[in-house]
Amino acid sequence: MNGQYASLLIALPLISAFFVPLIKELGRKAVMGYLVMITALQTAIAGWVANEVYSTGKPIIVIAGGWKPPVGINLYIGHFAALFVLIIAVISFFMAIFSFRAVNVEPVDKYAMLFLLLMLGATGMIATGDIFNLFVFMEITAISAYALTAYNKTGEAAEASMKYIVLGGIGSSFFLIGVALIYGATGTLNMAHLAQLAGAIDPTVAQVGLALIIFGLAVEAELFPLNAWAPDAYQAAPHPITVMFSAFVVKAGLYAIGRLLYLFQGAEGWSGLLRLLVILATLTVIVAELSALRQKDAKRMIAYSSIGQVGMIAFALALGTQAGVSAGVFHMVNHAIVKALLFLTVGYVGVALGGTAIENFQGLGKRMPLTALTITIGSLATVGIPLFNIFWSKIRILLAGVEAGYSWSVALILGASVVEAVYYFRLVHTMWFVEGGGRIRENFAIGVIAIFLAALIIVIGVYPNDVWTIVQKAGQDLFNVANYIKNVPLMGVGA
Amino acid sequence: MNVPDISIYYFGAIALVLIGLYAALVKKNLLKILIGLSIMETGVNLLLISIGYVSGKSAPILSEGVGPTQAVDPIPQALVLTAIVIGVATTAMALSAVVLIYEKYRTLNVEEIRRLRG
Amino acid sequence: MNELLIIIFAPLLGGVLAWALNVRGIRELLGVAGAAVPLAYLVKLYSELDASGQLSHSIDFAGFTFSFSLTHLTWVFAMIAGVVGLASTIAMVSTSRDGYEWLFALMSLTGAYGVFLSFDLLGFFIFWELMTVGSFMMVLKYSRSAGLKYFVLSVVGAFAMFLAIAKIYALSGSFAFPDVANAVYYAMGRGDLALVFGLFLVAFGVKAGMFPLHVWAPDAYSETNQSYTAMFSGVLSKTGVYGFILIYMLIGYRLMVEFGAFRSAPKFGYIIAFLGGLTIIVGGLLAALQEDIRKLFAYSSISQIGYILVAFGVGTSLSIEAGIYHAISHALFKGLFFLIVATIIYRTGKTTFADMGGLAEKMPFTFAMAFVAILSLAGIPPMAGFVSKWLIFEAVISQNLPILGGMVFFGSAIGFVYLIRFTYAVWFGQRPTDLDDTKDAPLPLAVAMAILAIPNIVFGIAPGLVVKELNKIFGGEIVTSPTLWELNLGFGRYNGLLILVWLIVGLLIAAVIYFLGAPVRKVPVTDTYQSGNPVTMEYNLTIRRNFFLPLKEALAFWLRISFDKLYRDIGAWVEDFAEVMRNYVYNGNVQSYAWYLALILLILAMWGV
Amino acid sequence: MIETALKALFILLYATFVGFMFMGIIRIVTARIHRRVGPPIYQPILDTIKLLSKKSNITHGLIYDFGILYAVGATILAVMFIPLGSIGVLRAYGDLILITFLLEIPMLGIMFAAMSSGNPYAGIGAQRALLTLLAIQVPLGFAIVALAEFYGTFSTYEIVMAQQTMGWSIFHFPLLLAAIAYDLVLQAMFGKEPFDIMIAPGEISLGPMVEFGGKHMGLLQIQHAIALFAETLFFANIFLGGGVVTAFSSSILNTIAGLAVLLVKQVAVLLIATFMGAIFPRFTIDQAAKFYWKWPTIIAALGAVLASL
Repeated sequence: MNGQYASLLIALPLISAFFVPLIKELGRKAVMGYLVMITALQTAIAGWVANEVYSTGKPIIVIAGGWKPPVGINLYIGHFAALFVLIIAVISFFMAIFSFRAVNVEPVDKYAMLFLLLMLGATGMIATGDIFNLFVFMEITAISAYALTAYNKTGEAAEASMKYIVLGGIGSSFFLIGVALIYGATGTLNMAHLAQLAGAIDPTVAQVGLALIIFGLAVEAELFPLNAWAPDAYQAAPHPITVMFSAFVVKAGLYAIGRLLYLFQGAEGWSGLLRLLVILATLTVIVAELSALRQKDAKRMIAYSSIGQVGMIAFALALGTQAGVSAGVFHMVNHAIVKALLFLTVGYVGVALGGTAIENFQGLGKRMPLTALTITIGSLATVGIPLFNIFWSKIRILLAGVEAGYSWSVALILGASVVEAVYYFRLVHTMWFVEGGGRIRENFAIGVIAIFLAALIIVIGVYPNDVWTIVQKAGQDLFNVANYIKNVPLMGVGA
Repeated sequence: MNVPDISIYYFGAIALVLIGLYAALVKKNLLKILIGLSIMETGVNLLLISIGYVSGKSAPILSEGVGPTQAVDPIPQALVLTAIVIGVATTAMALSAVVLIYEKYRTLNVEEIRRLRG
Repeated sequence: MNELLIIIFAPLLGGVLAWALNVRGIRELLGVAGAAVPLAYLVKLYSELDASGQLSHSIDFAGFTFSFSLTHLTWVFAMIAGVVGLASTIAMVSTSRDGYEWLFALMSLTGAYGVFLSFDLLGFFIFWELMTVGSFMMVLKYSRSAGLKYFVLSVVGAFAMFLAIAKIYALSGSFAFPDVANAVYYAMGRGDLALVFGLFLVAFGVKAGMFPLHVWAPDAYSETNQSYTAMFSGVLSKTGVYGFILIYMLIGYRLMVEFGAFRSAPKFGYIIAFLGGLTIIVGGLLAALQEDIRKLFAYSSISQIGYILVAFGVGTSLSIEAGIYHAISHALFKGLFFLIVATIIYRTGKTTFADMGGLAEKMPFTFAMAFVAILSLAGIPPMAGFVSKWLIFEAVISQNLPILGGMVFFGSAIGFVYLIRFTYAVWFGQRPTDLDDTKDAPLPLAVAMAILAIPNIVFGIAPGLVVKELNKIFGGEIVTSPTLWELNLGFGRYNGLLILVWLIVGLLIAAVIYFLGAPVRKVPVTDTYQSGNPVTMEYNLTIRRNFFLPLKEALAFWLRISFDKLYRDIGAWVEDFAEVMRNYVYNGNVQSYAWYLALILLILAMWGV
Repeated sequence: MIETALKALFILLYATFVGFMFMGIIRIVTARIHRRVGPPIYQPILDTIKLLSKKSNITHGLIYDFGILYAVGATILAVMFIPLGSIGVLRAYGDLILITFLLEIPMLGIMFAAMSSGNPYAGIGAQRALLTLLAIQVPLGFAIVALAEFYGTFSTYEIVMAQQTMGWSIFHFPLLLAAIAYDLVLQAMFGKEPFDIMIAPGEISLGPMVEFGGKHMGLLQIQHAIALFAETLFFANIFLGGGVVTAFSSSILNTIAGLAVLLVKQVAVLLIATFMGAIFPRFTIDQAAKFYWKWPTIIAALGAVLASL
C-alpha cells in the first residue's frame, strides 16, 4: 500500500467529525456508536502505519498536494509519530467506549465532534512537519479542549475552561510571535529545512524565537508555573476527556517541545535554554507532587500527579542526551498507559458513586474489587515499584539525569517521588483497609479496558525488552536531527 | 540610529501585544481580559504581516502587472488569515464560557471566580 | 532455567500462585513450597560452589545486563534467607489467613534473595525495592502510619542508594560490581566518593535499622503478622547488613586510601562502627522500657544489628567474619523470638506485658524454645549468640578501640535486662485467669520454632561448622578452627564442647546435692511470702507495668530526645508547607496565573538578552 | 583424664571451702566493725548443712528447681576456667570475655528461679539486680578492655604470666585505673553495701532470695561461696599478679605457696569490700546507676584509652 494513505490519519477524524450532525437524529446511542466505530477505524489505520514504519524502518512522508517541501506542507510519520499516533488512536478508542457510560450531558453530538477534533489535533501535532501547521493543530487541539473542558456546563467547568482559554491564548500568541521571528530570519516554515538553517540564524533572533516557541508550548505541556490551568481543567472535564488530556494532549505538547528543541540544536544559546527547561521541569515535579499531597479529591490528586510525571518527561527531554530522550519517550508511553488507567478507573468510580472525593474510595476494595485492584496497580506503577512499567522508564530518566550532570535535580525529583508514594499509598490504604459501603456491580466493558491496561502495565513491567526497543527507535527519531533532515525530500534548497 | 522604515510596524505590533498583555494582567473584569487577549492576537497578526512586508510592493495576488517579484511575501498573509480564524474561534469559545460563568457565578470579577483552587 | 534465577524467583512465583488461587490448603502448600525450593537449591549448589568458587549467570533484560553470582559470601546470606524464610513461612501457615499476606511475604523473600545474589548494582537496587514493597504491604495491612513511616524512610534510603548508583554509573558506564569497584578506585573524585559513601550509609543504615534511622523498625516490626516479622527482622534487615559489606567490596579500598584510618580501623568504617555502637545502646535501652512484647523485640533487633555494624566498621577480616557470624546467629535467635511472639499472640490474642504472665506452665514447648532463644541472645555460652558476640568482642578490642569495646560490653548487659523483663512478664509470675486454658503452640509454629532453635545450639557448640564456611569467604584461615568445637584467634580461644561438658558436670554436681535433699512439694503462686498478708488470686502479684521504672527515671533526660518525633515533625512540616504553597500558588485566580506567564517571559527576556 | 578429674575435684572442694570461709570472714569482720563478737568463721557451713538437711522442701515448678541447679552448675563452670595458681583445668580457654560472661550467668539462673515463684519481692529484686548489672557493666567493660588492650591477649593465664615479668597490673597506671573501677564493680557483684540494692534485707525481704528455703537455699549458699571465691580469684589474677610461685624446687610446694599467695590477695580484696560495705549505707537503684555511669566509668574509660595508646 502507498504510504500516502497515512494522510487518512488526519483526514478520517476531520471528515467524520463533520458527519456527526447528520446522524444526530438517530439518538445518543448512534452517536456514541459512531464515535467508537471511527476511533476503531483510526486505530486500525494507525496500527497499519506503525507496522509499516517499524517494519521498513523508514518514516512515511506524506506530501500534500504534490508540492515538495519546503514549499509544500508535509507530514512526517517517523518512528516516534507512528508510535504515538497509535497510542492516541487506541486511547481514543477506549475513551469512546468509556464515554458510553460516562457522558450523559447533552448535546452528545457536539461531544462526539469535539472528541474527534481533539484526537485529530493531537495526531496532527505529532505528525506534522511544518511549524505553522503545528500551530494550527495545536489550536485545533486547544479549542476543542477548551470546549470539552466546559462540556459539563457546571460553573466549575466554565471556570476551568476560562482559565484554560486565557492562559492558552497568551501562550499561543507568543508561540506565534516566535514562529514569526523564526520565519523572518529563515524564510521557511518546514521543520527539516529549519533544522538545516538553524546554525546560520542570527543568534539573538534564534534564541528569542526558540524561547518564545518553547514558552508557548510549555503552557500546553504543563510546565510549572505555566500549568495552573491544568489541575482545574483535569478536574472539571468529563472523565474520558481527562484521560485524553493526560494521555496524549499534553504529550503532543511535550513532543513539540522536544522536536523543536532538537531541531535547533545548532542554534546559539541552546544549552542555556536546556538548563532553564531542566529547572522548570524539576520545579514542576516538586510543586505538583507537593500539591497532590493533601488533596481531598482523588481526580485532582491524580491530575497533580500526572503533572508531576509530565515534568519528569520534560526533564528527560531537556537533558540533551540520547539516553535522556529515549527514556523520556519510554516514560511518555508508560505514563500514557498508567494515567489512562488511573483516570479511567477513578472516573468510573466518580460515575458510579457520584463523585471522586477521597471518601468515596473508602472500602472500594470490597465494593468494586476490580476497579480497586486496577487503581492499585496504577498507583503502584506511578510510584515506580519494580515489576511495573514506570519503574523502568523512571530509573532510565534518573540515570540519564545524573549522567548529564544534573544530580541535584535528580535528588529533588527523588524527594518528590517520596511524597508521591505517600499520597498514593494513602489512597491504596483507604481503598483496601478502611470500611466502606456495600458491593456495586461493575461495568463489563470498562472492566475489560481497565484489565487490559493493567495487564499492559505489568507485561511491560515484567518484560520491557520489546517496548524498550521500540521507544529507543522513537527516541532516536526525536534526537537524531540529521536523520530527520535526510529523510525529508527537500526540494532544491540545499544547505 | 538607522531605523529601517519597516520597524515602525514592528514597534506597533509589539506595542499592541504589550497593551493586550497589560489588560490581561491588570484588569479585573473577565471581558476586559478577553479583550486584552484579542488585542494581543491582533498585535501578533500585525507582526506576522509586517515580516512579510516589502516596502512598495503590492498584494500577492496574481493579476495584471503584478509578477512574483512585485508582490510581498505571500506566506505570512496566508498565516495571518489562518491565525485570524483561530483567534475568532478562541474568542467565541471564551465568550460562551464567560456567558456560562456569569450564569453560574453572577459576576465577572476574576477574583471571585475561584471555586477551583489549591 | 538457571538455578540462581529459580532461587530468586521461586518464592515470588509461589506467592503469586497462592494469591491467585487463594484456596485454603493449596495456598499454604504453594507458599511453603515457594520458600523451600530455594533452600533446596542452595543446599544442592553447595558442592558445585565449593568446587568452582563462584557460580554466575547473567541475562540481558530491558536494555541492561543483570548478573547474578553465588559466592561463598552470598551463599551464607542466602542460606540465612533460606532457613529463616522457610521457618517463617511454615509459621505463617498458622497465623496467616489470606492470600494477600502470602503474596507479599514471599515477594519480599524474593527481593531478599535477589539482593544477596545480584552481582550488579541495578539488580541489587531493583530487588531491594521489591523487598521493600513486599514488606511495606505487609505492614500497611495492619497499620497505615507504621507502614508509611517504614515506607518513607525505606524509600528515602532506597533513593539515596539510587543516587549513589547513578553517580557511579555516570562514572563507570556499568553496573557490574567488578567494573564499579574499578571505576571507583581509579576515577572517582574525593567529593563524589564522600557523597557516595554518605548515600550508601543512609541507604543501608535505614534497612539495617542503624541509629538514628532506626525509628521505622519498632512500629513496622510490631504492626504486622508476627510470623512474618521473623523473616522481616531475620532476613530483610540482613540485606542492610549485606549492603555494608558491599561498601567494602565496592568503594572500601578507595575510601581507605582517600580518607585514611583511625587507629587500625578505617576512618569511614569507624563512622559505621560508632553509629553501630550507639545503635546497640539506644536500641537496648529502649527495648528495656517497652510495654509491648512485639516492640521489645523490635528494639532488641535494632540493638543486635548494632553489634554487626560495629564489627563491620572495624574493618579487619576477623571483625567482618565476626559480624557475619553474628548476622547468622541474630537471624536464628531473633527469628525464633518473633515466632515465639507469634505463638503467644496466636494463642492469647494479647500483646502487652500487662495482660500476660505464668504462661510457662501452659506452653512448655514454647517456653523451652524461648529458653534457647534467651540464652542465645543474652550470649550465654555455649550458644550461637555467645560465639558471635565473643568473636566481635575480641575482634573489636584487639584492634585497640576502647570506646567501641565499652559500647559492646554495655550492649551485652542490656540484653540481659530486657530479656529478663520478657521472661518475667510472660512466662512467670501470676497468670491472669483468662489465660488459664491457653494451649501450646500449633504444629506449624512448633516446627518452625524447632527449625530455628536447633542451629542456635549447634552453632554454639560446634562453631567450627560456621567458621569453616566463613573462612572460605576470605580465602584464608581468619579464625582457625582446629576441631569442630574449637576456635582459636591467637589471643583468645573458645571451645564449645568443653563448655557444654563442664556445664553438664556442674549441673550434675548440683543435681546430686539437690537430689540428696528431701523431696519437694509443689505450692501455688499464692503460697508465697507476702510480708504476712494472706494472698489470693484476687491480688496482683506481678509487676505488670513499668518494670524498669527506675531506669526510665535515670534516663529521663535522654528519653526526651526522640528522632522519631524529629522525623514526624519534618513530615508534618513538609505537609504544612505543601498545603500553604499549594494554596498560594494555585490560588484559583486566573490573573495570578497570567502573571506567572508574564514572570516566565520576563525571565526569558533577561536570560535571552 | 583422671588427673583432670582430680584437679577439678580439688578446685571445687577448695573453692567451696574457701568461699565459705570468706563468707565467715565477712560476717566476723563486719561484726567487729560493729563492735559485736560475731559468729564463728564456720558458721555459714553450719547454716548450709542445716538448710540442705531440711525435711520439707517446697517448689514452684520445674524452673524453680532448674534455675538453682543452673546457677550452681554455671558457677562451677566459671571457676574451672580461672587459673588457680598453677592448677587449672580449663585455663587454656580462660578467656577474659568468657569468664566475665560466666560470672554473670549464674545470676540468670537465680533470676529464673526467683521469678518463677511469682513473688512480687522477687520481681522487684530481679529488677534491681538487672539494673545493677546494667550499671556496673559499663565500668566493668572498660576495665576488661583496658586489660586486653594492655596485654594484647584475652587469655587470663597469659595475663597472669605476663605480670610475672612486667609486674602486677596495678603498678601500671592505666591498669591501676581499671583496677579501681573493677574493685568498685566487685562491690556490687558481691552484693555488699552500698550496692546491696537487689537483696536489700529488711526492705524487700532479700529480693530474689525471698522464696528460697531448704535445699534450694542451701544450694544457693554453695553457689554464693563458689562465686565469692571465683570473683576474688579473678581479680587477684588479672590485677594482682595471680599466684605463680617458682621459688621452690618441688612443684607441690610451689603450688601450695601459690595458693597461699593467692589466698592472701583474695582476702585483701575481700576485706576492702567488707570495709566499704560496713561503713556505707545503701544507695537507691537510680543513685547506684548514676554513680556507676559517672566516676567508675570515667576512670575505667580513661584507663582503657590510656592502655590502648
